Amino acid sequence: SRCQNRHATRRLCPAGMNWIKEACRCCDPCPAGTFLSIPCSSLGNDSRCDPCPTGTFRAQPNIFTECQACYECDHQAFQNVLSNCSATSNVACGCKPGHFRICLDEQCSEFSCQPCQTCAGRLIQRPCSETQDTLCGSCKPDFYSEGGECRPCHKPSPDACGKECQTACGGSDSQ
Amino acid sequence: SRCQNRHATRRLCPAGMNWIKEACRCCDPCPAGTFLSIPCSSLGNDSRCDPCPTGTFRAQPNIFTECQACYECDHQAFQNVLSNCSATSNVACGCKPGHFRICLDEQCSEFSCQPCQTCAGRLIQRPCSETQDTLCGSCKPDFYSEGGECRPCHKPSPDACGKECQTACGGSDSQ
Amino acid sequence: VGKHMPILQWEDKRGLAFTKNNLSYSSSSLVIPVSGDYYVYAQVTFRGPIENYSEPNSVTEIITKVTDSYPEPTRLLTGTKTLSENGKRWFQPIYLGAVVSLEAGDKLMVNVSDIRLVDYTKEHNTFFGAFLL
Amino acid sequence: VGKHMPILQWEDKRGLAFTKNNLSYSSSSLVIPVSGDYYVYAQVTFRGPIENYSEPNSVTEIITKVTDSYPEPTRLLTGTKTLSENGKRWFQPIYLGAVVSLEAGDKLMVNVSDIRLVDYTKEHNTFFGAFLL
Amino acid sequence: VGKHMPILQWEDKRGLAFTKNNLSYSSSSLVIPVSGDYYVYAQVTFRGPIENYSEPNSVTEIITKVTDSYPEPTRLLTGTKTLSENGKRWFQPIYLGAVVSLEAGDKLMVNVSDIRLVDYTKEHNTFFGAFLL
Repeated sequence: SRCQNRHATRRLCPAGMNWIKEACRCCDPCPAGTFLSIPCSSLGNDSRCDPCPTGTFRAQPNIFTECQACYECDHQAFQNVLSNCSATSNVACGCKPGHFRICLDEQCSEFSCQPCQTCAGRLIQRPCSETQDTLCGSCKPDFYSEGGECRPCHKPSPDACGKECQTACGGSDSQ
Repeated sequence: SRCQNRHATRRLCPAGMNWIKEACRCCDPCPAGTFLSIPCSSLGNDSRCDPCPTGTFRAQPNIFTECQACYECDHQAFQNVLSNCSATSNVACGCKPGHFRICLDEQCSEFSCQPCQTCAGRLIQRPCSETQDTLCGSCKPDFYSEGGECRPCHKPSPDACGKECQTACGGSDSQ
Repeated sequence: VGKHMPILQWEDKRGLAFTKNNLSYSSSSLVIPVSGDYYVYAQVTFRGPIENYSEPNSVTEIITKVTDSYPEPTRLLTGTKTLSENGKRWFQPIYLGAVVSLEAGDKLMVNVSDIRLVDYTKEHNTFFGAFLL
Repeated sequence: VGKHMPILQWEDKRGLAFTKNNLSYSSSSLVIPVSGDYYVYAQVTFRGPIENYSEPNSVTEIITKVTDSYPEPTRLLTGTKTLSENGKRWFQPIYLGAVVSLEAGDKLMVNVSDIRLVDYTKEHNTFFGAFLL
Repeated sequence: VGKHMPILQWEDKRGLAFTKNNLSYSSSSLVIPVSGDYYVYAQVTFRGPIENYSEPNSVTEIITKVTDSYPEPTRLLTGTKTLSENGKRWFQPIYLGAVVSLEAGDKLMVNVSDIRLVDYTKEHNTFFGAFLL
């Protein structure tokens, strides 16, 4: 086109506009959620922008001839969708209920969903969240600690009620 | 050649024959064990088929210009040849005597040869086969079970002949 | 031969995917328009663990060629990797690429040992292509 | 997106390295001179353990494209491998390669999950390139 | 340098193997007919355990160039992977590929850390090639 043969270098466009070599002039980019289907012409008509087909998106104004393919959430690996892919944003994935996220690297570009700890017989100090496992506290009332586990008082382990069990369960068999 | 410029589409050939574009007609394929060295001509003479060179094979009638390379058995990994590669069939590999096959995936496209269990002091319930390890049974006569192993009666373990040993070895020291 | 192994399906239009120069994609295969030597390549990222699935001990990726005139597919390129994962999250990419002689009408496809282990979530993790030299 | 990940810098003149046909290298990127389809490839060899660094559980290599007219880089190819090393010396090469459509002025770069784990010691262990089809 | 490492020998005619455009194969090397830039690639699949062989802790593949006028081979591409196998059956493919500038008469070869660990059983597991850009 014209500007090719005059070896016009890529002239700097005003902010928010882009150099379109087919038109040899600066034109408005296509808004987010669309892509450049027909570039603006040197005769003055604007670019034609078409919406991103389903399964693709453009988060920013652009002069691309295609949109980006959406990611998918890894359902078989206990991920679920936090927000669906839209014309202007990629899918956002999290972990299914009862799971929390462990990042594989600092940027968390990949992560795994691990099952949350169940604080059997313990108080929950901090519930499981998207990014952290449950934090279990001390034994629940009517439970006593033995071998790192919390056992219910009314069902003491076979070798009867040791010191720990007595302090926690108030010594007499029935409460 | 002629049929290219008449844009002859790939005409469907009668069963068992193949379209040969050089000849622009349907010709008989080369039989298994051979490959197409000179295609049939439009003037009517047939394809020339040459036998697969050693180390190659063709299991089916074909119009290929070369034969498939035979696999080789992994001798260093305890494999041996069940049947040699022939002009019409690939090599078939199995496991050396005293080894059985463990498939790496469902299709068993790769497998390893593991040494068969030796049922020391035990009866062989099912001998080692190409696809299964030996199945060891209970202790042999004159052997008694101790700590999951079968020990010979006449050489009882240091702490003399326990309960198990007596029942199996008939109680008295010498038979 | 690869044919028992599941065949991957591919996106051929959206995002980074495209076909041109008459190389077309149909029913899971790249269809070769012109006879010649092609550089054929594919990467499959495998990942696990996945729900109700015992740990696999290997993953395999195969690029196969199917020719109308021959009843059996031909294995062109194979990548097999054994795994010793321990229940933790794992990723294993396998890249294959080489020059192969192809005839017009030949179909190229990618087989895998287990389709459930393939990371299908991002187009830049798993891809397949070919170009005429 | 890759842009948070550190960008590798490359030698483009000495040893086996070279640029030609107007494909130039500047500020960590290969600059595309002519629009077209390019085969883009890179291998990064990762290695460890390294001083005062807890064992990483994965390494990632990404080839990204930056276009002047667009504020976000586009991930073209990604290779992620989980590691289960046990304090012993380890090496893990990741090779990536594929055909991508590029515009004149596009910039290609290689991002990695952790630059300290990259084996920069030998030019034949870690390399990056592209050629127009 | 690579020359101490054993050199692989290759099938160049039967099955999928072929040479053309004067690129010839002789005494374990691809001989370059015309100076220029070539995309050179090779995959070696390593496997074990093998008879009376203690567990290797790594495998290495190197593509080297030998030039008549220079006494030492030049390492072009290297792939090294450490292994932590535990006596069980293992497979480890290493793929290498890149553009290198070669002179007419240069010879390309593939060296490996241990030839006994190379899977020689199937042509689609281990392969080597080059093409002029």
